[in-house]
Amino acid sequence: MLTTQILYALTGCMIVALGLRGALLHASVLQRIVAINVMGAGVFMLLIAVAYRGPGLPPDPVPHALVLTGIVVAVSATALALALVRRLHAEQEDD
Amino acid sequence: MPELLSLSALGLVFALLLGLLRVLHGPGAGDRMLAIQLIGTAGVGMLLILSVLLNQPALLDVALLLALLAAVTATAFTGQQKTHHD
Amino acid sequence: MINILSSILILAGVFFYLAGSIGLLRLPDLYSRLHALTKADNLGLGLLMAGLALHSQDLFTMLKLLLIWLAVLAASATSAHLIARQARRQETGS
Amino acid sequence: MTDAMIGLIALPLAGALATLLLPRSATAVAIGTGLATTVAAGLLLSGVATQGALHYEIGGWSAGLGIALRADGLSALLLMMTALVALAASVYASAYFNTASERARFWPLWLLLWTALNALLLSGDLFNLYVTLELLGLSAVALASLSGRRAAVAAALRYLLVGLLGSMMFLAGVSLLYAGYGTLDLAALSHMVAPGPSAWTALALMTTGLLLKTALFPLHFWLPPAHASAPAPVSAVLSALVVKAAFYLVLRLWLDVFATVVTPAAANLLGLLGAGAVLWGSWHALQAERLKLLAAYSTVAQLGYLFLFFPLLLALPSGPARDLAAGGLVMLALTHGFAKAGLFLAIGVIQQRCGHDTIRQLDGTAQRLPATTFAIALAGVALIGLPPSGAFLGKWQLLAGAVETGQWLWLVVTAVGSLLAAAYIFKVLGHAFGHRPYPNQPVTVAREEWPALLLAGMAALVLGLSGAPMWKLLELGI
Amino acid sequence: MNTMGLLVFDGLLLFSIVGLAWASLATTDVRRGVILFMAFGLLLAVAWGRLLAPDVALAEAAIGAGLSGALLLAAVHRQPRPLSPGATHDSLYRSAAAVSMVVRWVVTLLSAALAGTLAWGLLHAFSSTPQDMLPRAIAENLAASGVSNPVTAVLLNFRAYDTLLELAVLLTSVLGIFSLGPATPGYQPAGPIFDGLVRWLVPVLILMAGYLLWVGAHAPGGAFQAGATLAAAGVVLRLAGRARIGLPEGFALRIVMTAGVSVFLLVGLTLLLLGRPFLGYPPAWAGALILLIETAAMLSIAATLLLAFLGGQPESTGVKAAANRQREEISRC
Repeated sequence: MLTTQILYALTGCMIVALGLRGALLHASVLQRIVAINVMGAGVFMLLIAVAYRGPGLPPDPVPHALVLTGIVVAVSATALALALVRRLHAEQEDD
Repeated sequence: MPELLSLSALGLVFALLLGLLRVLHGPGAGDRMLAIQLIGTAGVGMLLILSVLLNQPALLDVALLLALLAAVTATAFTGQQKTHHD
Repeated sequence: MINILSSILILAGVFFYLAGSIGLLRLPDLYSRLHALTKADNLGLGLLMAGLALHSQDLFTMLKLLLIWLAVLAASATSAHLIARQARRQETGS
Repeated sequence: MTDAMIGLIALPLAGALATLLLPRSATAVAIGTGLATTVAAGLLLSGVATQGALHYEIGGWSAGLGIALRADGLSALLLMMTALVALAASVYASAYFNTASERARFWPLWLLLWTALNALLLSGDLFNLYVTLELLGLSAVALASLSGRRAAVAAALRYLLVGLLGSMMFLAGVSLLYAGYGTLDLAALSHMVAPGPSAWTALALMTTGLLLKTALFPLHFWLPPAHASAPAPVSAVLSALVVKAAFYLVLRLWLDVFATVVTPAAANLLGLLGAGAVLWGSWHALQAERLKLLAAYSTVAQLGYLFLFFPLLLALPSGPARDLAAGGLVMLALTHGFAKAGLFLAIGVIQQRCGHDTIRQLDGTAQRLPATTFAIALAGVALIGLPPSGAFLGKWQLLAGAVETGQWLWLVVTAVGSLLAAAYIFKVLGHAFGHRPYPNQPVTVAREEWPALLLAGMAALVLGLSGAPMWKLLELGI
Repeated sequence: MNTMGLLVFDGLLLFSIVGLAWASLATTDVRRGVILFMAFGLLLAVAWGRLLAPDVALAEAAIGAGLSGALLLAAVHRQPRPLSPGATHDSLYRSAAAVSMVVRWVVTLLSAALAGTLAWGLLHAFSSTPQDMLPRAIAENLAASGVSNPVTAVLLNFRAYDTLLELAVLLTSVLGIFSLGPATPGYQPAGPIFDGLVRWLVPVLILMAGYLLWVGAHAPGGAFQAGATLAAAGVVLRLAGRARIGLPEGFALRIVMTAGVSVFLLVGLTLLLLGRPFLGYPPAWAGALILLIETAAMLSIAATLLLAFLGGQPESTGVKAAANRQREEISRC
């Protein structure tokens, strides 16, 4: 077992939990969106820790590719969510 | 040399931690953005050191991109949005 | 010789980083923090880079390091200015 | 035959691009794409029927290194249902959206949703499934908010956030499996997965994420507002297909990939949640004052029935009895898909022709829109589970399995749920019949009424009579 | 000393990262939360570099620390009323603001339980011998993939299908954004100092994008990082209040938006017609085909990310009229 890998993987778990808690408890939609992004970052940290093979060894490229895809998907979802929030506020102002 | 480099990386993390205190305390958004600038330059410095320490030349590109994007976020912070009807 | 020189430069760089962040923490208002920080971390990064450039002894790496330093220098100067102006605007606004 | 698998993904995707680039002929392009995709689904179904389960390695890289597409009886049947429902809803949508700008916005997203459904049902790779789930979620949210009304946008936003939370949990489970077994290929994993902390945790995370997406009680809170405020063709597909795609994944994971890991206790928990969904959803459907909300709550209930099968399937020893129960499950899922899509389309017709969908004010709808009212009645037959609908066969197998394994609770739940379903369907029909004379022409608006009628007829009449060949196909599946 | 030093470095870096994640979610001031989230992204880029994942670090620097932050900050600026600390004006979730202490504790415990179980599963997974068949298979087939950077080989060859669908996800998101209304009004023209920044930053970002695209074949980089960098250039122009930010209009815009998916799909289907598997590049052509796909993908990614920042279709006169019509339709219903 690699200490570095475990250290980062456990931190990833903590970040996932922090994000989940924020996403469930926050009152503001924007904060919920931030929380879901934090949760995603935690999962990405898990994946990259899984890829790590130790100093000087080439890491597994597959999780890196998965995280790259995940980052782009996350930013797409965030952008759509923010557009929905904007539309909602615009409707509120019209009322 | 590796010892010196990891020691320097530690020094930068300490600088970063001090900057974090300012981020948390604020009090204004300006103070926070300023502290983010510090975290940015500290991050750039760490990446440079890690690039030599871990023998990863590509981290120099990451450092460059981080430096450039730090400027973008600073402008995002200060940009003045037009109101709907002007 | 080169090794010693580069070590000294790197350590000096880290020292300025630390000095800058202590300034950020201890100085009383935004503007003095701003001045302390921009000077300290630009200098810190510059020294660090000079040390690493000496260490690498590779021309392409040195050029890239120089480019990064210039980018940080220009970006932090401008953004510090923008932040200061924004802060001033908010003060007068409120 | 494997080309049909590529066609099922490439055709709607290419169609989405074409409708985006040629907005003026978007409707024609989209209907053409829909027909071609349906043909591809038919080819795949006949291919699976004759040759057994198929698989295709994209890029020629062996599964594991690359991504494999897989189709067995279960996925081929669901792909066929997807194609028929989506095609009927497409024909309906071509009449439903009446401005050019609405159509230009609708068709590309619609075809992207179809792409996502097909890609999900064909995927044989865990991470690829995550990407298809996100494509499905984002396109569904974009379509649900299409009207731009406040209620729709608010519901879509909640739908998106819940969906993202679900995807993140799913992805966390995927990471865990990759850490433990070093592969993402479902077929390889099903041989490697063994009971233990990492498999349990991964299954729990992925299942929770998917249950959020399939809206199983008590994680259903986002569904009724989202499905009730979307445009009618979108509601139809959301209720009939999108939630079922997530359900399909739960089924695939529990009975296929993690078959050695799941325990009867865990399956009982799913069954209990399913029972909660049946009772809670049916009760609220009965209370609903608007037709669309009634249909949405009924979806919550109908999904509950599907989860009642899990404890049975785990308790039955593998053999003909278990195969029949699995067949009943698929039959119920298919019937609900057709019936609910037909119901939502019929409600759409009423909403557009009468200007509202309030149940109390339906007075005389049967006389003004006889074909549509008949479609609602047919869909109702399937939702209640009366013979000769497919749902009757499905529920019959559910009851048979419950008797065989002595799990009497599910029997009671099914009976109560069916009674409540009968109550809410007859409530609607009772309000729909007025006292005026019937017109000479039963179908008044062809392009809008026929799709609903055909889908509901499929659920109530055709599926129930096609049990035998379907059972045969499923033996190739689970 | 060296490993020990790195271990302490890891610990402190992770402490800062968790601290920032916690702080960004603990505040009720949205603006503050977003700023802290940006700092979080910055440090993640350092962490990815530390774990020898420079490809991901590049993407995180461009997207996580850069574009996501810009998107969120713009959304905060747009909020109808300034959010005073402690108060929420969000009627949608007002009920959530009143969640009782009990709910708070239950959710906290649930989240902690999740972290615990996840960690439990992971530790078990790590304790078995690492499964290295996939990295080995990649190393064996790298020569036939057309590129020498293994991450690019996975993204654009071995798992190219994922990437195709991912581009479809981006397209879907922008189409959804388009259907929700017109673009945001834009920004005030920049003052002289900001303008000076724009004058050198934009060309440098464009050069950087080209460099990342080119270098991606054999070193960390590629279409995503390049596309995000290019989008950042457009974001800077937009923030500086420029009227032209490098986006085409009308049909040309739709071509650019769809270029990534279209080229990808065309290449895949052409190969199918030539008797090869879908997306099965012939090894001799793989390098060139990947570069072609990556170039198209970069343009699409840049355009879609920039459009996401705009929050809608850019306003040409025709679109503006259509948008107005759309608003009327909605108010009529």
